[in-house]
Amino acid sequence: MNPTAPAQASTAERKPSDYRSGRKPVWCPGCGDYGVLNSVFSALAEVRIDPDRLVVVSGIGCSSRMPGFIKAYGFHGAHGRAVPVAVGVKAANPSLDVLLVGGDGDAFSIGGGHLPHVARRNMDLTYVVMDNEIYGLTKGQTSPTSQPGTVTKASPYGSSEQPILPVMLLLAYGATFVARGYSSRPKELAVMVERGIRHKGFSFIHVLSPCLTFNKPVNFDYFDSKVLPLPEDHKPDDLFGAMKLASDPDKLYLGVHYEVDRPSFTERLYPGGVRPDPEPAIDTEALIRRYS
Amino acid sequence: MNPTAPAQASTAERKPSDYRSGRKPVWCPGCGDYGVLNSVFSALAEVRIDPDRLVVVSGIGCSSRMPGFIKAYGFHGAHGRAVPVAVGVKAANPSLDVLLVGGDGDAFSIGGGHLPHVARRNMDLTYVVMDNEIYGLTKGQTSPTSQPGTVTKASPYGSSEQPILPVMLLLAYGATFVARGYSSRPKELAVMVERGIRHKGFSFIHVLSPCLTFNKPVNFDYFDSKVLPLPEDHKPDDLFGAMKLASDPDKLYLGVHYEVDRPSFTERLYPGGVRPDPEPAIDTEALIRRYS
Amino acid sequence: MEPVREFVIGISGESGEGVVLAGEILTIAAARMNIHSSSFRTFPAEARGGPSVVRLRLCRDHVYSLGDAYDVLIAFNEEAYQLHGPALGRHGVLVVDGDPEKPMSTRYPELADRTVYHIPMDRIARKDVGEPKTKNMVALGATSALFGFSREILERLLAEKFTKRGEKMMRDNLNAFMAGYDYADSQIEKQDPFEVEALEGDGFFVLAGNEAVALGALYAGCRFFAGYPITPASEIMEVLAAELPKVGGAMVQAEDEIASMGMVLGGGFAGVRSMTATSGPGLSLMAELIGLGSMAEIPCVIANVQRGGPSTGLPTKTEQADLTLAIAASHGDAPHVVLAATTIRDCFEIMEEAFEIAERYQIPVIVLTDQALGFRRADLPKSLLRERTGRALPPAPPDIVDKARYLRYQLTQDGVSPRSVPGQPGLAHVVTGLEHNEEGKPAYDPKTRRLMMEKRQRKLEGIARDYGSVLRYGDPEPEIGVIGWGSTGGPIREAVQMACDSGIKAAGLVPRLLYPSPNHLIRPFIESCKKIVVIEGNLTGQYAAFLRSQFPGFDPKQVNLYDGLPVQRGDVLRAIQEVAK
Amino acid sequence: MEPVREFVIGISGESGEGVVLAGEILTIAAARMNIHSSSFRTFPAEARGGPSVVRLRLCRDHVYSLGDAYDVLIAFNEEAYQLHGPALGRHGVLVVDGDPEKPMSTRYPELADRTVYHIPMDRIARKDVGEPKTKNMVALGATSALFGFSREILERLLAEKFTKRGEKMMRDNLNAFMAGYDYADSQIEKQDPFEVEALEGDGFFVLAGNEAVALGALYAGCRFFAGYPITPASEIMEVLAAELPKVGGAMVQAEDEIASMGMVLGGGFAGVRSMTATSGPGLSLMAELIGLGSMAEIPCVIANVQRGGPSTGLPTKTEQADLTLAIAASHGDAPHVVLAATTIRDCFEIMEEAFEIAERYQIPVIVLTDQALGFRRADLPKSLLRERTGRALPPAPPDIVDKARYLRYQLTQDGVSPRSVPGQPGLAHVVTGLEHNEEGKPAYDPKTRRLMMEKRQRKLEGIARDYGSVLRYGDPEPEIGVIGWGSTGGPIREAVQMACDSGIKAAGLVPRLLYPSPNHLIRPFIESCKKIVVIEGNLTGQYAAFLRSQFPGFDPKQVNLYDGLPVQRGDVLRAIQEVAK
Ligand SMILES: Cc1ncc(C[n+]2csc(CCOP(=O)(O)OP(=O)(O)O)c2C)c(N)n1
Ligand SMILES: Cc1ncc(C[n+]2csc(CCOP(=O)(O)OP(=O)(O)O)c2C)c(N)n1
Ligand code: SF4
Ligand code: SF4
Ligand SMILES: [Mg+2]
Ligand SMILES: [Mg+2]
Repeated sequence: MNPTAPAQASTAERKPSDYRSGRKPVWCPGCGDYGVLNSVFSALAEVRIDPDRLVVVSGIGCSSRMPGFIKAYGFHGAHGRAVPVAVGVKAANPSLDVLLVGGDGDAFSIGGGHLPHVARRNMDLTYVVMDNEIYGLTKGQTSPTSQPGTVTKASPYGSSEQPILPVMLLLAYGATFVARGYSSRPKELAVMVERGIRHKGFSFIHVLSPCLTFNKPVNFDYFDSKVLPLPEDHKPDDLFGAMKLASDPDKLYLGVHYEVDRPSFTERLYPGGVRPDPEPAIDTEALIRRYS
Repeated sequence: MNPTAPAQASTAERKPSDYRSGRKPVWCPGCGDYGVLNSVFSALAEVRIDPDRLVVVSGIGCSSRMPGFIKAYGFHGAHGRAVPVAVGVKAANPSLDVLLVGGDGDAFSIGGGHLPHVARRNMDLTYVVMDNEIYGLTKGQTSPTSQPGTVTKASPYGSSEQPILPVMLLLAYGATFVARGYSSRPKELAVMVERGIRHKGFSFIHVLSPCLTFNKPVNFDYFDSKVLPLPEDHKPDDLFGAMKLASDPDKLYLGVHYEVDRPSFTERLYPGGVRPDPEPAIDTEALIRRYS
Repeated sequence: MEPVREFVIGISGESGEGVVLAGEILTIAAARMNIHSSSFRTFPAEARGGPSVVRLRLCRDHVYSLGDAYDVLIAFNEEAYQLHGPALGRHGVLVVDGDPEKPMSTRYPELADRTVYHIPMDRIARKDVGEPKTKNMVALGATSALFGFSREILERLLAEKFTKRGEKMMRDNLNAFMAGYDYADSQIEKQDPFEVEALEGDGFFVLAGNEAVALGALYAGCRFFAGYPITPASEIMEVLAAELPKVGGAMVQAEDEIASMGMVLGGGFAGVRSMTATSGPGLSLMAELIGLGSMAEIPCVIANVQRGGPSTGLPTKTEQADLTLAIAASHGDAPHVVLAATTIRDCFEIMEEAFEIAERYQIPVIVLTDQALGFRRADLPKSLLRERTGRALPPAPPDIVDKARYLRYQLTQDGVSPRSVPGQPGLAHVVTGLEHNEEGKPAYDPKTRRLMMEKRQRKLEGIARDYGSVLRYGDPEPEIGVIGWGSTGGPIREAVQMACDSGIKAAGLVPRLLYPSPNHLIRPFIESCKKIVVIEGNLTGQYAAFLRSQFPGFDPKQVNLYDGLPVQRGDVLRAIQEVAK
Repeated sequence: MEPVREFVIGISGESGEGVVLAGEILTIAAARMNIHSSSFRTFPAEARGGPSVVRLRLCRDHVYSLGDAYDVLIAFNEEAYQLHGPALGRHGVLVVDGDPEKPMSTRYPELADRTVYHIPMDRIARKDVGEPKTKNMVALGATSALFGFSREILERLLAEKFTKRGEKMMRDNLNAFMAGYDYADSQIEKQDPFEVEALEGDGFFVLAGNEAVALGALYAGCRFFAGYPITPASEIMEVLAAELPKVGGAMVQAEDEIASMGMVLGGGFAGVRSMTATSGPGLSLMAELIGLGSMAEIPCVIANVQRGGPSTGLPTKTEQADLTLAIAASHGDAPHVVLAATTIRDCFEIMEEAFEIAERYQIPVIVLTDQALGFRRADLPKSLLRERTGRALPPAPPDIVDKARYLRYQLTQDGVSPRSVPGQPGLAHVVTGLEHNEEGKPAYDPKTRRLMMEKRQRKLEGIARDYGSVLRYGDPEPEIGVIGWGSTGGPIREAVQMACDSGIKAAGLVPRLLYPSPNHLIRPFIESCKKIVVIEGNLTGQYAAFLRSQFPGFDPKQVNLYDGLPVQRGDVLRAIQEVAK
């Protein structure tokens, strides 16, 4: 997102626990999202984000309840609309830091139409998607990342659709920072989120975060058997290399797959990336001339 | 789309003009969409599609007026919703042939959220997108394919957003047939549409089709200077090769970029890809048992 | 002591403790004993845990509501009693996990004059069965013994239920059931009058409202469903996902509700009876395409299972607050139909009407139910299914001699034009959401516009006339009339009866067709009552406002409930008594 | 012959012929001459060509409608006369491209007793100017000469207009103008009374309704706009796209209307006055998120420029049929506000109210206009802008001593809770579309639910009280009352005056706040009239139905127009006369 606050405001040291809202998460015991929340706390502390200038935006889903657990301004919105809300917050007031969180259904199914556009705009946002390959909150239906053959009440004969590849999609959309983390590797994940936050423009972090209640086969063991580190020789600006790595559904590489520098939305929109202060006055006479 | 009609119904020879509805297109003189319409006529005739079993579905836009000009069943629907309507037609009655047509705004902006899913489902549809890099019908605003710097009334200082790459996106979505044509190469385009129609599952054809009224810089000369044939050695099943070719915004390769075989939606849904006839009766006693 | 055959059981505990399963089994057992029932489970809003309760009302005749207080409360632990005890009737019985040596009444003075049976459920499960998770079966066993459920039927049911879950699971649960049964049978001295009795018959089957909607659609000939998961409507999709492929139909889980609605329009256009199901937020998203269906005249059915709104609101609770939106759905004047199911049986039957109206009038039909109906279970006679084939004939091509002169949007007296579907030779046409002429060609001239607007609107007259059904209960010459809709229908029916029994001349009216409004049926009722109450589960009185707009001068008393709980017959009765004062 | 200073000019031709440009220039020329005007252009629905017409009504005082028949019709060709001739008044004048030697009256008997001026527009453009495309300037020149427009002002205007289009373009157009002027001046003998006269003043500026909405928003402090193109609303976005960056604001062209609305919620939450603009289909798509704004209590403004519905309907024509949806928008009971602008000036001023209500009551505000307003141009005094700074103070942090006890959704008497915005220290909070307690934490218990529903709803009382403005015209003790809303306001104002002038005791009422309904202001009017007509540009009488739901017993006569054309003062007058009979 390219945080603005540290530059402008306090650079006081912060602890992860400074970002705890005090509300107890409503997730099931063992849910992957706990780990993600902790990584987010660590990353925020590491970057020393000012909680009063931070806005955490989400949609609807188990994972989307996260803003309630973070001490910051929060917007728990509508299913699939986290991205537009976050775009609005940031475009209207670029001096806020905006973190987006949510689930795979929220991000890739009902909200999937917003992704190409937030990426190509290179909006100064960080998006952490907790992928459990299922709709958790609605008690288990397939999501766009569910494996073929997934049996749910709504797919009693096993789903037959090919899952999307989130990292591949974001690469194709022109996102300037694409990473994959895993909720059971919280330290690694925290570093990724931190890098995403520091990245200028749009950063996307695909996080493997199992739902033990409604997607039992896709549990920690399952992910453990599929994750592996990015090849040592992979360069973060190698788009096609990253795409190749993203295309294998059986190998879930962890790390920052792609990172490049491109002007961000607020940079292009506002000179210097900040809203002018004081605000320029309306040139009333010019307007009158235009219409008379 | 993998046409069902010829197999089942008449294989009578057909002329392109057999598919003319008799309604005069409402497009501006010189609009690229005329060429596309002619190519569609030729392709339909070549495949000998039965017009009575063909459904042409579109959204809203200049290009989306096309169903009115084709002699077939047609559904000129709502902006951005051509894909879901077509999916519904085909899923409900797989013995129909369904052709999707529309513009870049319709397909990639408001309708962009449907694309990953129709592609990954490998729905038996052919989608012809007429890309003029602009919103024609609403008198010229930028679309997701507009070049950076495009000046319109809604982007008076020049648009600053990076355009999407349609071919790249569809490849990333797992589409099984991806091609690019050009409205001023109608014969070549006709062959592509024909191949798309014969292809089993989802076929996507990105067509360069200029709007001379509201996007004057992106005219035939402009496209002429950017198009080139696919490299001779490009193999249609080479995904990463196709992605590389799709990634250069300045080289618009024409031809079938990608084609692979994967079970189609109706194949997976209905044994043999057709609805059983006669329809199996409801097993009432089994239902009663289930609920008592 | 004269046995009481009709009573309400509550089963309560933590949601992990198998409350729901115990309730379901008891419900089916009752159905097999030919006992009518109405049951309901509430469950927590978050995925993980929280308190859970099943309410089961048992009767000798079919009932239309969940009744009032609990007569019998089964509490899996003391907390459950604390939570649900207040809903236990004056003469109610408590069955609770606990040690008879440490009676609850010493801690809860209100239990002093009530019957309390202590069953060491947890201990039996843990010690005797050796599987703490079978506590619910211990409770089930004790409950069966105490209140007259057939041990044989229950054992058979458990065997069926657990057969697929493996040997040990089956054995443990059966053992637990029997241990609970035996304990109650041998250790407890029955002191209450509540006892069911098996009746003659071939048993009922039991459906929740959502299941009834799904099966109703299936038997109405629906062969295509597209939907997106949402509480409390997902079960409709889930049932049809299982059933449609068996009859050559298809279900698609769409990427969102707009896509669902688009797919349903596609299916309807293709000539296949098609539907979607959703709840409030999804209905909001579908508004635009419902208007397209109206304009392009495409048959389609949308079941909307209302939950607490607005926005995400109370996703696991009930409300009747989507009516205004359902009627308004879509910008512009877009004629379409709104039906509301009043009972579980009606959830089934109304789907037949919905599809018939949709097909005959080529129009979108919204069917409103709500969480209170969707999750409530009731017994249904097996004949309901057996007397239907569930086949819908594919639409016949219109009878047109000169196909060249076929006009898809022909102006007709009843507004219904001839309609062909793809595949029918020589009758191809293009539908459009643009205003169009009779042929379907876009046309913007004022005259065509006027004629087409009127044509589409005219359909509503025929629908109100042919499908305008209202339910009427109570006194033929009422002093007090109660009007309600949807899930309030059952409580109104029973409350009106209770009011009449108590000497109040009361009557109830529950229209099933809400829009277009069957005013010819509503007006006589309004005119026949001295005072009228409109009761509904929303804040702003949506149906009352609608009725006022229909009947100048109509100014009813409004009773509105909007706390997430279903309108109960007690609420209705209180409203009647209030007005009667 | 006494000169007639107030009259209506029609300029008509093919859309490629520059009709619109000629009309615009004439309108600005009038404004510079201190002549009031009201003008309107219709254009074809398809991108390419078709007939086009501009109507320009000129007056000595500000006018509120487009008047009735044309007094002067400029026809760029004979077809244009055929199309628009029927709208030419009994004593109207025709100016037509053609040869005086072949007079039109020989072919069109209805012209026999009318004044016809033949101007060889095409020939002059082709032969004398050498550029056929300047035909419109020839016509403009002739028109100026014939009806008293200042040659000097027009020449200056043309110079300004064409300065950026290159030397040749400028020369050709000026030459054409002068050639037309000179031809009429020298060859035509004026036989009609229509003639404008420059007045004193510093001139007006001229806005179309869409421009007025955009500038109104700008001066109301709007600094963030997100939108998606749609006819006839796109101009609002286009104006703000140019203006917002100049004042440090931002505009985003979103990927669709749902995204626009989401962005606006984000902007509103961030503390920046934010809006979107759309038309029917977009409003339908926004319904869900409007409910979120209501539930999460986020200020935001949605301008909806109505067009013919439903679905894609009549995208380039007008209607007033989105009212029901605007009021219903969103499932559930989701309090929000609906305003309707009545005139061009009101399009500007109402935006100030909209943003003020949105901010003060933390609520979504929908502003309804329509194509008839959005594309109509009228003169406005320059003081309208000059007396405003156009700055909005950023929201001040709530005055809270103990920040730890800050409750974002505190229960208050007026329903308005303290609100902080991101960046304000120590006041962080989380908003949610789930039902929540005072702190903002999700809560589903019945009591919290009831209190929160009532809190949000209470805001409507304050809004109806503080912002309940209605316009009232005509006789203080009327026999006949006319009620309308939105763009019908101007025609009602003028028609009521005409009726009064003709001796009918008529009055008009035009509420600007439609929802919540300012019943305390409407009731006295209803009660004061013997008979009431509600006239609106839709089929089903949406506002009439709403008013009936508000006032039991209210049963007005309804007049509904739904042919895509704006309600005209003649329509209103006829309705009054009808009722007066
Ligand atoms: C418009 C709308 N449609 C559907 C829903 C129901 N719904 C809530 S969350 C959800 C999916 C959640 O899945 P995901 O985003 O993967 O989050 P998870 O619960 O798995 O963390 C759905 C379908 C809704 N709230 N709103
Ligand atoms: C919901 C909705 N939003 C906006 C519009 C207005 N609209 C109609 S067509 C169009 C874009 C057309 O662009 P494209 O799809 O590229 O088609 P083209 O006209 O360029 O062929 C828009 C924004 C609409 N009809 N419906
Ligand atoms: S249901 Fe799944 S995703 Fe939701 S809280 Fe439980 S484990 Fe996590
Ligand atoms: S506006 Fe553009 S896209 Fe539309 S018909 Fe004209 S040339 Fe074609
Ligand atoms: Mg998920
Ligand atoms: Mg386009």
